[in-house]
Amino acid sequence: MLIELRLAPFDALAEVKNYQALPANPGKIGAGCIFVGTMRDFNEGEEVRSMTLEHYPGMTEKHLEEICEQAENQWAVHDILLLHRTGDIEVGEDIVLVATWSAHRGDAIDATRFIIEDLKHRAPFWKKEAVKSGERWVDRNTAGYASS
Amino acid sequence: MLIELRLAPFDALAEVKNYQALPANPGKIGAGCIFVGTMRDFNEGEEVRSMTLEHYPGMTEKHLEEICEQAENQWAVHDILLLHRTGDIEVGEDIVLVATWSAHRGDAIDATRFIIEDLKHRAPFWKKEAVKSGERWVDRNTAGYASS
Amino acid sequence: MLIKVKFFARIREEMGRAEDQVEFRAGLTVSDVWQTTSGGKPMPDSLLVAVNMEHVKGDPELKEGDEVAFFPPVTGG
Amino acid sequence: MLIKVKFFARIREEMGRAEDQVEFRAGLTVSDVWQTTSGGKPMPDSLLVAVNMEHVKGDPELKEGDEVAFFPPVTGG
Repeated sequence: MLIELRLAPFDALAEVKNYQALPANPGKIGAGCIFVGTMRDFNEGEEVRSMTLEHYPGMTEKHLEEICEQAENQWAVHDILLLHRTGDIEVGEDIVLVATWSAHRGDAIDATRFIIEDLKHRAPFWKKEAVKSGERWVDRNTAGYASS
Repeated sequence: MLIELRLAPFDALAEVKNYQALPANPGKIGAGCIFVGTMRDFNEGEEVRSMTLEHYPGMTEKHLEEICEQAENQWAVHDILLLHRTGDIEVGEDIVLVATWSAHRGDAIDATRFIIEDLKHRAPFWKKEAVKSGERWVDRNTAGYASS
Repeated sequence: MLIKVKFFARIREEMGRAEDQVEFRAGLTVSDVWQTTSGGKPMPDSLLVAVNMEHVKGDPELKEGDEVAFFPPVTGG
Repeated sequence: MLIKVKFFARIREEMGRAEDQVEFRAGLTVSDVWQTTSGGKPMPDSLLVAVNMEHVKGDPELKEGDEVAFFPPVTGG
């Protein structure tokens, strides 16, 4: 298991590839589920140019570790990789990576979904967006789905 | 959208990376959900050495296209990549890759899950495993979860 | 006109061939085709059927030129 | 002994500082700390509170040396 906050941009797929080079249980893994959250150029109907992501050093890491431990207790996952950006983020850059590996698809998909949902709702991160009119704090997480 | 059957081994992450190089909606994508199914060295409690995957040329492709169209109708996905191996497969090789991209996490996760579940239950593929005692057809898909 | 018949996986091995043909006649159904090509074997409970590459249930009538496929439960992904 | 206080994001900007300290006394609660450090501002409805880096609800009493953090709803991921 690896959990890291990253101040510098990262390439989510390359991180997964590097991490997978030494699988915890070679041959035992039948399913991997990877979620990548990426910086969009719009939010709440407005164009966004860039973003700064603040966190609570100490608590953020602790919270992410707790989320992953909960996922490990609840599903038969062999391994977890969780990376999250902090600091200044440009459009198109990866913000968060959650990857889990298991023998069976349901465990991996559920665990990945659980981690990203808990992280979105409870992990101490705060986004400040640069929009045309200046800067604004994001007051609430966007819904999980496109509004229909 | 790209849907392909592959007789040769493929590297799921490299395929996603290549495909992403030309995103359908740059800046509009906030979430990607990638599922990778990999050949295990065990199934139904027995050691498996390799596997042959048979399909129904014509119907298999048609079925996969229909699954992806259904997913596009049901969720706000911007793009889908679906690859599936056929033929002889060794332990550790990727069997199936499902990747979807959307503005919001729920659409991507749900669409990916829908596609892999429908594929597992309805797409015309049949596995024959090489085990110690010889060869055996897999009679049913393994459950989605590790048995507890 | 003929009905084209295909077998896959375990069914293909049991039938000893991947393809067959059956003479079309009005009212011919999926189970008629199975009877003819299998030489009267009972249809396995778990047998799946596709007509023109679409899953079908029950015992539908066929049209001239249809392609019927018999196969066991799918196990991909 | 002191209680260490931290503010994040919009709350940090509104308070004009990232950290503060409050003198501990028996029975001191989270809302007491907010009153003291904010100069009597009402607590925002959406305000979240952590004590020693754990989310808390209600208005728990504090112990010597506790760290209290005030922040708006989280928006990561």
